[in-house]
Amino acid sequence: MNERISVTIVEGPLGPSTTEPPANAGAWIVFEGIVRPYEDDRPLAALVYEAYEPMTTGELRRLAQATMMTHGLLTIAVEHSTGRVAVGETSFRLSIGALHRAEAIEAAEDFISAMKKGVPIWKTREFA
Amino acid sequence: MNERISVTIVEGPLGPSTTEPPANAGAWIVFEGIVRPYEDDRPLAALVYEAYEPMTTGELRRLAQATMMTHGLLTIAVEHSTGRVAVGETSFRLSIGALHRAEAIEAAEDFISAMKKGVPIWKTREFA
Amino acid sequence: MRVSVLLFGPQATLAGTRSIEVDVATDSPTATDILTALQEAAPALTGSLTSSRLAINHEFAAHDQIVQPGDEVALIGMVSGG
Amino acid sequence: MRVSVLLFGPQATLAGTRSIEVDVATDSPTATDILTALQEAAPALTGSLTSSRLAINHEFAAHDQIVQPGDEVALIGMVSGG
Repeated sequence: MNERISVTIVEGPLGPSTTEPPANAGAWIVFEGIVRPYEDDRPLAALVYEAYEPMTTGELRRLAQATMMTHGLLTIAVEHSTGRVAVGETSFRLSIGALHRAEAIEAAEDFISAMKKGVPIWKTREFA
Repeated sequence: MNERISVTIVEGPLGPSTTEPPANAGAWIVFEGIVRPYEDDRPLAALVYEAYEPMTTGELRRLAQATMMTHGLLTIAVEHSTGRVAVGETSFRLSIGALHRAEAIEAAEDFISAMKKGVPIWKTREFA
Repeated sequence: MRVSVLLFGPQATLAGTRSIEVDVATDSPTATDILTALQEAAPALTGSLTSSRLAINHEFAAHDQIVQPGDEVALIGMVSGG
Repeated sequence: MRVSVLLFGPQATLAGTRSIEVDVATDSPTATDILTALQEAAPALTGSLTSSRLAINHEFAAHDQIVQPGDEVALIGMVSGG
């Protein structure tokens, strides 16, 4: 198991970030996805996320590993909710440590974009 | 004064982040620049930053405003150190709130890239 | 052979079920055979199948991968993480 | 006219001073006139001047902007924030 990669699936909303930048990092980026109060102009109450474990964790880890290799990252930590996450709460967090800014930011975009296309996680809207 | 934009110059290293995502945000990104232990393979003790106030704050604010307009951000907060920042400490933090991921990440890259080219801040290396 | 395919998210909603049985004319169906059979078994899924992949035992399957009896088969499509 | 130009960071190090006096042949020099005069006054800066801008009273100056007596003039180049 590679300690530089961590993947956590959490029931309900994510708590505050507890990850720390690694020793040699020059760049540290924390991206959070938050449930917005509106979708298509309709007021939302919550999003309900569904995972397919252990495949979801497996695919997130595989993607984290590929992203780390491609961009030469130092660390990558992924946290994602399952179940109900209310408006204003955090459902996703990606924390990346890298030597330089450029690769950290590109890696964040690449990871999230690939996750949204291919990782088995689904959401259902719960309107207010 | 626009409360959605904040610019702070801090003497010495930055403390922990205290900014919070705005009410409607779907994406929240916090980028931190940390002083690396090596530059060009030589062990570093610290970076010493120099600003030219009030121009530095003025240019950071102007850049924040332009970045917010270009990318349609909700909020943008910039924190930058002056003076000595030791290895492992944080010298720069950019916090962006946006409706969606794409504009938040692009805005972070654009802001930092432009800052490094044009904002009057200088650093001097203090080798170990 | 009869294969049970797990459905999730919007595809479960579209099909009105979280698990669908498909009949295939062979005893060693490939992932592609299952996807083709799904089109007939659940026409509501047709539009989303081209952007979906089959997982066999929690791993994405190659097109020509054979489904064995007892395998856990799932349709992975219309994902929306983040 | 004699104009004092503030230097910072690596350019202050290169020139060996944090403020340099330049003499210009006119009483209403432009920002470009000052940059040209800096090349002669501090040859060590030559390589970095093309990527530098002049600030007048804490605002970046246009090339043809006139420096008035009493203005605070600064050379902004080789910046390295972040």
